[in-house]
Amino acid sequence: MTRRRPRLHLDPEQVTRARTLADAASGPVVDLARTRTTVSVERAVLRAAGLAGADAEGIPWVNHLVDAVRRQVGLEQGIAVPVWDALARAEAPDLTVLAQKAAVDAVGFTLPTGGAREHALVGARAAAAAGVAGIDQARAEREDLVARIGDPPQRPWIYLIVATGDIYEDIPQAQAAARAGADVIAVIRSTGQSLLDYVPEGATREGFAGTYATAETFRLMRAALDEVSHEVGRYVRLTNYASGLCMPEIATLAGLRRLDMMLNDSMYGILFRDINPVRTFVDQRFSRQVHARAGIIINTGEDNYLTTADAVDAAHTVTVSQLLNETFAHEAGLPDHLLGLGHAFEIDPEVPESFRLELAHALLARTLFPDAPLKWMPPTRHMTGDVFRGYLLDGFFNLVGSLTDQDILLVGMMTEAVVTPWLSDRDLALQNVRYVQRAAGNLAEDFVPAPDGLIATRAQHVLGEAVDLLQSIVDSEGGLLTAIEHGTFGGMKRPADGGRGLDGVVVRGEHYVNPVSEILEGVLV
Amino acid sequence: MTRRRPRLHLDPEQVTRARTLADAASGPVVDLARTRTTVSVERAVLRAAGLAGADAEGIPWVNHLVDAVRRQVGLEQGIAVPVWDALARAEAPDLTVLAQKAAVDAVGFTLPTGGAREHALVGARAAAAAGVAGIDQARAEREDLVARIGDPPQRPWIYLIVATGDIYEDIPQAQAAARAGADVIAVIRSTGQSLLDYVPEGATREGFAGTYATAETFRLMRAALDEVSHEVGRYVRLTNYASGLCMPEIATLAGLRRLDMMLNDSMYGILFRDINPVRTFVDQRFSRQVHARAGIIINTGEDNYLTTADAVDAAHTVTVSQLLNETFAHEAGLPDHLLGLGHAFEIDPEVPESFRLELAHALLARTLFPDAPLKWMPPTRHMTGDVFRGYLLDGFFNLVGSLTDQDILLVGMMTEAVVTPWLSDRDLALQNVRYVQRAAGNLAEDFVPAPDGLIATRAQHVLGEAVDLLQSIVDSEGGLLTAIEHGTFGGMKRPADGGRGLDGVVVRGEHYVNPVSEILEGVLV
Amino acid sequence: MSPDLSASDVTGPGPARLPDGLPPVVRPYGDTTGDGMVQLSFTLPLPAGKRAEGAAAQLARRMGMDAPMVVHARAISDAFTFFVVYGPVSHVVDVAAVEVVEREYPLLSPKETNAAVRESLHRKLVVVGACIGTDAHTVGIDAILNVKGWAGEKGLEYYREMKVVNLGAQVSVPDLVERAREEQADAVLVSQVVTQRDAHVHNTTTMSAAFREAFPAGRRPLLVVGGPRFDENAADALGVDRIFGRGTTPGEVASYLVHAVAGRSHAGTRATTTATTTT
Amino acid sequence: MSPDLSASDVTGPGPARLPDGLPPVVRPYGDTTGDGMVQLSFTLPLPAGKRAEGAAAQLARRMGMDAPMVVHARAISDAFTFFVVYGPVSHVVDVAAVEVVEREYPLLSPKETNAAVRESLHRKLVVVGACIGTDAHTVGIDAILNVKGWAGEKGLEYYREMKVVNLGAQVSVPDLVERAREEQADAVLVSQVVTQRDAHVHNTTTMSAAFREAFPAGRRPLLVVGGPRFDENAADALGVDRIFGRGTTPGEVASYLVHAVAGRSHAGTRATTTATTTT
Ligand code: B12
Ligand code: B12
Ligand SMILES: Cc1ncc(COP(=O)(O)O)c(C=O)c1O
Ligand SMILES: Cc1ncc(COP(=O)(O)O)c(C=O)c1O
Repeated sequence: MTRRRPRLHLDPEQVTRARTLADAASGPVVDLARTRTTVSVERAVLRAAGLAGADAEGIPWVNHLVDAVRRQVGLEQGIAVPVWDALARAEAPDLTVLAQKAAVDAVGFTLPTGGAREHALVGARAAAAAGVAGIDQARAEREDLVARIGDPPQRPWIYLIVATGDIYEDIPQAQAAARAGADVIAVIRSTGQSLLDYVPEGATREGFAGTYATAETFRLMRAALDEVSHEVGRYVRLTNYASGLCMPEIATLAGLRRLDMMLNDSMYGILFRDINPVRTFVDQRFSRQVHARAGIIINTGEDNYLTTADAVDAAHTVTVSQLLNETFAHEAGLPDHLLGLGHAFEIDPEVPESFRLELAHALLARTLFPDAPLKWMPPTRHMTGDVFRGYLLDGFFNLVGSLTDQDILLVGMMTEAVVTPWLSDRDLALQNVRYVQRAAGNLAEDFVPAPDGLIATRAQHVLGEAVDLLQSIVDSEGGLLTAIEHGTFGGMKRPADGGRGLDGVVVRGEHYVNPVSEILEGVLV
Repeated sequence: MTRRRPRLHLDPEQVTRARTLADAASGPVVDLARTRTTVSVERAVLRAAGLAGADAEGIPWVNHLVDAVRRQVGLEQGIAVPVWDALARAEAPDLTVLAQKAAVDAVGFTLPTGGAREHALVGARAAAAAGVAGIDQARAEREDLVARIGDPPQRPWIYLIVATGDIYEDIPQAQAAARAGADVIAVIRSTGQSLLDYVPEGATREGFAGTYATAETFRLMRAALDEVSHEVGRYVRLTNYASGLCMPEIATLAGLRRLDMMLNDSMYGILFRDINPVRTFVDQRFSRQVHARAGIIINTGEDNYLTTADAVDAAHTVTVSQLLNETFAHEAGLPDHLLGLGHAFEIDPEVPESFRLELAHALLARTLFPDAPLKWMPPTRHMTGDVFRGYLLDGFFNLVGSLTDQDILLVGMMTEAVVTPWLSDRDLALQNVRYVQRAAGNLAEDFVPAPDGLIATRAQHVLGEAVDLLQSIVDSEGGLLTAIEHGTFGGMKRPADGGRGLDGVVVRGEHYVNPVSEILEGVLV
Repeated sequence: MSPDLSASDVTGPGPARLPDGLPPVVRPYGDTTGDGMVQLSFTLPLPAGKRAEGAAAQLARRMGMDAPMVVHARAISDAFTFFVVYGPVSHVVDVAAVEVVEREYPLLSPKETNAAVRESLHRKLVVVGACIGTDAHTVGIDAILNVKGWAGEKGLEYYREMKVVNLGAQVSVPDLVERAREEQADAVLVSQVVTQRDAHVHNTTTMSAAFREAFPAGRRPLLVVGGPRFDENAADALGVDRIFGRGTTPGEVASYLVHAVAGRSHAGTRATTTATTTT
Repeated sequence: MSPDLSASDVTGPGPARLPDGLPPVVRPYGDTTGDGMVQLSFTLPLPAGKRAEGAAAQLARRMGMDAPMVVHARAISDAFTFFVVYGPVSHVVDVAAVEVVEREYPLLSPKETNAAVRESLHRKLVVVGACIGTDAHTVGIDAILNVKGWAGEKGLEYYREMKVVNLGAQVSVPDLVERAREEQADAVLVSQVVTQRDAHVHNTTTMSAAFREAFPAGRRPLLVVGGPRFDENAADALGVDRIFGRGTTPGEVASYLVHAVAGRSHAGTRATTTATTTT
C-alpha cells in the first residue's frame, strides 16, 4: 500500500528514543518468556501435531495428555520427549489413544536420555513439521485466494463483529455482512472463554455475548467466508481472539484453519482478564511466533485502555503500548505488515475540539508506524442509549479513519451501549462507513494540519508524554512488570505473582525441547 | 464578524464579470417594477398606516378598501390619494370605518387634484410616516435588545423550523428549541397561504404543515421569544416568509412586529408557486425596501432549485440566482449584511466525493459573498425514511457549515422525508449541530483545499458556468423574463403573462404616489 | 436461553411454508431467530425522572414489549422527555393474513401498453393529472407523467397512445373536475404529499366525492391517487380506484391504466360523454 | 383535524392532576398534544417486497399503531428486511399506574451516612462487591465502590464507616458466598452488565439462591444488584433486596445501605454469625 505524504512532523530523535526505550523495557520480559513454558504452549505442540477431540465432558485430549505428563514427569523438558517416547514405546498407536489412556493414568511417561530421547525427538519433530506444514499450507492457500479473488479495493478495510453466541446464527450474519461490504469478520468469543484453561470443542451454539472459539467454529466460518468471498469478489478475512489462558493453542488452531487476523495484545489478558503476567508473556511469545509463520495479522488492544482511563489524559499510554506491542512482535518474528496496532476514538464528545484531538492521536499513530496496518476502533465508552447520536459519532469516527489513512476500520454500532449488534445494526453501520468513505473520497488531500496548530501540538505532546512514561518504566526497579503492578496501564494493578494461570507456568529445564518453536524460531527448518 | 483567510482563489475578473452581467440582467426587471404597483403594495400602505382587522368572513379591511378604490377609481394613482381624500372629506372618522363602509360600497372615492390632492397627501404622508416610525422603533428595539442580551456566541447561527399549524403548539416548541440552543426560529406557513390574496387575521390554530402568518401570530411568537431571549442570554431571532401574493403586506407586518429575518427570494413565488413574474418582481421590490428599513435579514431560496434539479448539474443556477438576488437587493436598498443568500447540501449522497463537492460549492458562495450572512440549508431531497442515515447526513451537512464559515445554519431534521418536525426531532437535530460545532472546533484551520485539487477546480468550474448562463440571459431577446419563461431556473417554465395574481398588477399612472415608498426610497424623510 | 428456542417453534426449520415459500408466522429479528427484538422511540409529555421512565416502560409494555429496556431518557424541556426503548415484542406476524395490494395487472413495456390501448380503446387514453388542494409537491406526479420519468422509466407523456394533461400544483377540486370533463379523461391522477393532520385523506375524499357527484356511476373517470404516505389498502375508504405509494414507477401506472380502463368498458366511459351537472 | 382535539380531552387543560402535579393519563407527543406519535424500527425475516411491508404494517398495528406509515424498507439480504415505521399509537399511558421504585430512603451526605452507621451499628458497615459469572465489566461496580466514585460523588471506599471488599471481575458464586461469610458482610453488591440471553437474570437468581441456601432466613447479607439493563422493579423476582439501574450514584447506594441495614436489625444480621452450611 502506498502511503500519502506525511501530514505530521515528528522529531526523529524523539521517535528513535521512544523505540530504544521500548526495546529496553521489553528486553527483560522477553528473557523471562524465553526461559519458560506453559501448559498451553505444550498443548499447542500437541495440537500442531494433530491431537484433537475431547472426552465426554468436553475436556480436550490435549489437556489430559499434558496434565498426565506433568503429573508424572513434569513439563520442564517439554511435552515432546515424554509423549513421543511413549509412542515409540508403543504405549498407544497414536496420540489420541495415548491421551485417552493417559487420562485414566494408564500410561507411564518417562524422560529418556540418549538414543531413546533422540528417537522420541525424531518422531516429535516429524509431527511438528507436519503441523507447521499445515500452517504453511493454509498461508499459501490464503495467498493464492487473495491473488485470485482480490483484496478489498479500498482502505481502510471494513472490519465487522458478529456475536450471537451461536455459530449457526453467526454464519448467515457474517455472510450478510460480507455481502453488504465487510472485508473482515470478527467472531467475538463468549464471555468467560478466556478464563477456561482448555479450548472447547465443536460447533457451539451456547455462548454468552459471543461464540466459543473452537477448531470447528473456525473451520465452519472460514468455509462460509470462502464461499462468500468468491461471490463478492474480495477475499473476506476472518478474525478471532488469541488471548486468555489458551492463547498458544488458539493461535495454532487459527494458523491451521486459515484465520487471517487474530486479536493478540501483549498485556490485555493481564490487565483485563487478571491473567498472570508471566503466563501471558510466555503464551504470547509463542502465539506470535505462530502468527508470524501463518501470515496472520495480529490486532493489538490499545482501545481497551480507553474504556477505563480517559482518552485524553491517557492518550500516551496507548502510544506506549503500541511501542511495546511492536517490540514484542518484532522479537517474535512478526514483520511490520502483520502488526495491526490498535487505537480508538474514545474522547468524550463533550470535550471541545474532540474531533481534532482524535485526528491528532490518529495521525500520531499513523506517523509513528507508517508500515503497520493500523486498526482504528470506534467509540464505545461514550456511546449511550441515544442510538441516533451514536450513529452520528460513528460517522465522525469513520471520517477520522478516512482522513488519517487507517488500514482496518472496526465498524462502530449505534447500539454499542445497548445490545450486542443486531443484524440491522450491522447493516446500518456499513451504510454509514460506505457513505463516509464515498462522500469524503480523497478529502485527505485537503486536510493539512496547521504546522503549529492544535493537531500538531497535541501529537507532539502525546509523544513526549509517551517517552517520559517509557523512561520511567525503564528506570524503575522491576521494569515493565513493576509498572504493570503499579497500575500504569488502564489503572489496573496486576502483580507479577498474582492473577490466573500462574500454576500453568513452568521454568524450562536444561533439556527443554519444543519441536514447534524450533521450526518457528528457525533453529530447524 | 471577522472573516478567515480566504481558502479559495477565484479569478477577480470573472467575479466582476459575473456581477456586471447580473446587473445587466436585473436592470429591465427593475424598470418594470418601478413603473408598476399591485393590490398588495397598496394594501401594505394601508397596513403601514395602521389599518388592521377583518370582516366576519375573515376578509381584511385592507382588502375591502383597496378593492373598492380599484373598482371606483382604479389604482393608477395609488391608494393614498383617494383614501385620505375620503377621510379628509369626512366620509369616515378613521380608516377602519372607511373600509367597512367601502366594503358595502357606501363611500364614493374620487381622484382629486390641486389643493384637495395636496391635502389628502399630507394626511397620507403623516400616516405613512407614523407607520415607518413604527418600523424604525421595532428596529431600534431589536438593536437595543441585541446590545443588552447579546448575539449568539458562535457562527453559524442555529436556525430551526417550527411547523405545527397551531400557534399555541408552536410557542412552547419554539421556546424549547431556543432553550436547547436555537438562535433563530422560523415559523413555517400553512400550505396554501402564499396563494391567498389576503393576510389572515388572529391567532390561528388550523394550518396544514405550517401556521398561518398573521399580525397576531407574529406578535405572539416575538413576545414568546423575547421572554426566552432574556432567559437564555441571547437574542433569539424570529423568521417568517415574505413571499406569495401578499409579500408587501407580510413584509410590512414583519417590520412592525419586529421579525428579524424574512424568507424573500426574487424568483421563488414565480417558480414554485406559479405566481405571475411581474406581480412578483413588483411586490418584491417594495417588500425588500421595507426589509431594508426594518433591518431585517432577507433569506433567499436557492435551496429550492435543488429540490427539482440535480445539485451538481444545476449548481451554477444557484450561483446565478444568488447574484440576481444580490443585485435586486442592492437596488432595493439592502446592504450586504442583510443579505442571507441561500444554498444547500443537496448532492446525491451516492455521488463519489459528494462531501467535497458540497465543500466546493459552499466555499464558492462564501468567497463570492464575503460579507453576506450566508444561509446554509440541509439535505431534503435525498433524505429518506431511514432516519438513522438522515441523522448522519445532517451531521456532515453541519460539518460543511463549520468548515466553510457559514453564518446561518438551517438545522436539518432526520424525519425530513416523513413528517414535519417533531419536538424530539428538533432536539436531536440540535444535539447533532452542537456536537459537530464543538467537536470540529477550529478545524477550518486545517482545511486547506489543495490548490489544483477537486475543490478548487470544481468551484472555478461552477463560477464559469454561472457566468455563461448570465451571459446567455443578457444576450437573449427578452432577458431575464424570457429565461424564466424557458425554464432556466429549476426547470420551471413560467411565462411573463401567466401565473397567479397578474390581475393585481397595475401600471402606475403619471400621478402615482406611494407615501410609504417615498420614505423608504428617501424621496421624503 | 429460552427465547430463541421458543422462537424456533415459530419460524425455525420444520413448519410448513406458505404457497409463496414464506413462513406462515414470523417475529422480529434482532440477532437470533424469533427473539422479537424491536427498537422504539417517542416523547412523553412528562418531566424527566423515574416516573417518566416508568411511564415509558408502561407504554412499551402496552405495545407488547414484555421486558422493555428504557435505554435512553432525555429531558427536552421541563415538560417533555424523549425515550429510546429496546426489547422483545410478544406479537407474531401472521404472514398469511398480511393485506397487500398485489399487482392485479401484468407489467407491460411502453410498446405493449401502446398496443393494448390501440387494441382496446381505438383512440388515445386520456390522463389528467394534478396536485390538488394546497399541495405544491409536483415532483411525484411529474415523475409519473413527464417524459423524463423516474427510476429509469419514461413517464406517461412518452407513451404514444396516451394524452397527458398535467395541471401542476395546487389545483382546486372543481377545476380538476372541470378539466377532466373537458378533456374527456379516462383517468384522473392525483398526487398528495403533505399529510400533516391527514390533509391527504381529506383532500382525496373531497375529490372523490366531487367526482361521484359530477358523473353518473360507471361513467366517472378512473380515480388514481398517489403519494409517499398513502396506505395502498385504503382505496375503498378514500373512494378511489387505486392508490400508489412510495417508489411507484411510471411503468406500473401505465400498465395499471390500460388494464383498468380497458377492463372497465370497451365502449369507453370517458368523462364527458355522459356528464351531467357539476359545481 | 381531529387528532389533536380528541387528544386534548386526554391531556389538555382541565382534567385533574395527580397529587404530584402530573397529568393522570398521557399519550406520546410528536408535535401536537395527544397525537400519540411513535417511531419504530425492526427487522423481519422476510424478503423485501410488498408482502414484507404489509407484514411490517401488521406488526405495527398489533403494537397499537392504527395507521402505521412504513417509511423505510431495506433488504438486508434476500431473507431479511429492515423497516422504519412511524405513526400514532392508540395506547394511553396511565401515569397513576406507573410502577416506579421510589426512593424509600433519605439521601444522605457521606458525613450523615457515617454518623448513621456509627449510630445504628456501632461498627463499620461491611460491603463485599463483585462482578459475578463471566462478566468482566468492572467499571460500574468500581464507580460505586472505588474512592474515585462517579458523577462527582466519591465511592463507598471513601466513607470512613464502611469497609469495602471489592472482588473484581468474573467471581464465581461460591467464591462470593464464601467471601461474604468470611468478611461478615452486611451487604453484597453485585454488578451485571452483559445481558445477552438474559445472562444477568440467570446469574442474579443463581446468586440469590446460593445466598438463601447458605444463610438462614433473616441472617443473609443484604443482596444488592446493579447494572444498566436491570428493571428496578424486578427485585422480588430475582430474589434480591434492591436493584440499581443506569446512572446510579454512590451516594444513593450508601444512603440506601444505611437505611436498609440499620432498618433490618439493630442487633446485626451479619453474614457469619449464624452461618450454617454451604457448598
Ligand atoms: C421537494 C420538496 C419540496 C419542494 C417541492 C418542489 C416541487 N415542485 O415539488 C418545495 C421546496 C417547494 C417544498 C415546499 C414545501 N414542503 Co416540501 N418537500 C420536498 C421533499 C424534500 C421531497 C419531495 C419529493 O420531491 N420527493 C420525490 C418524489 C418523486 O417522491 P414522491 O412525491 O413520494 O412521489 C413518488 C410516489 O409517492 C408516487 N406518487 C406521488 N404522487 C403520485 C401520484 C400518482 C397519481 C401516482 C400514481 C403516484 C404518485 O410516485 C412517485 C415516484 O415514485 C420532501 C421531503 C422528502 N425528502 O421526502 C418535503 C416534504 C414533502 N415537504 C413538506 C412540507 C411540509 C413542505 C411545505 C408545506 C413547508 C412549508 N410549510 O413551507 C412547503 C410548501 C409546499 C406546499 N404548499 O405543498 C413535508 C410534508 C410533511 C407531511 N408529511 O405532511 C416534507 C415531507 C418535508 C418535511 N418533513 O417537513 N417541498
Ligand atoms: C468498557 C466496556 C468494556 C471493557 C470493560 C472494562 C472493565 N474493566 O470494565 C472491555 C473492553 C474489557 C469490555 C469487554 C467486553 N464487553 Co464490554 N463494554 C464496555 C462499554 C463500552 C462500557 C461499559 C461501562 O464501563 N459503562 C460505564 C459504567 C459506569 O456504567 P454501568 O456499568 O452501567 O454502571 C452504572 C450503573 O449500571 C450502576 N451499576 C452497575 N453495576 C452496579 C452494581 C451495583 C451493586 C450498583 C449498586 C450499581 C451498579 O452504577 C454504575 C454507575 O452509574 C459497554 C458499552 C457501553 N457504552 O455501555 C460495553 C458492553 C457492556 N460490553 C459488551 C460485551 C458483549 C463485551 C464482551 C463480552 C465482548 C466480547 N465478547 O469480547 C467483552 C468481554 C467482557 C466480559 N467477559 O464480560 C456489551 C454487552 C451486551 C449486552 N447487553 O449483553 C456492551 C453493551 C457493548 C455491546 N453493545 O456489545 N467491555
Ligand atoms: C486485544 C484483545 N484481546 C482479547 C479480547 C477478548 O477478550 P476475551 O476473549 O478475553 O473476553 C479483546 C476484547 O475486545 C481484546 O481487545
Ligand atoms: C424563499 C422561499 N420563500 C417562501 C417559501 C415558503 O413558501 P410558501 O409560503 O409560498 O409555501 C419558501 C419555502 O421554503 C422559500 O424557500
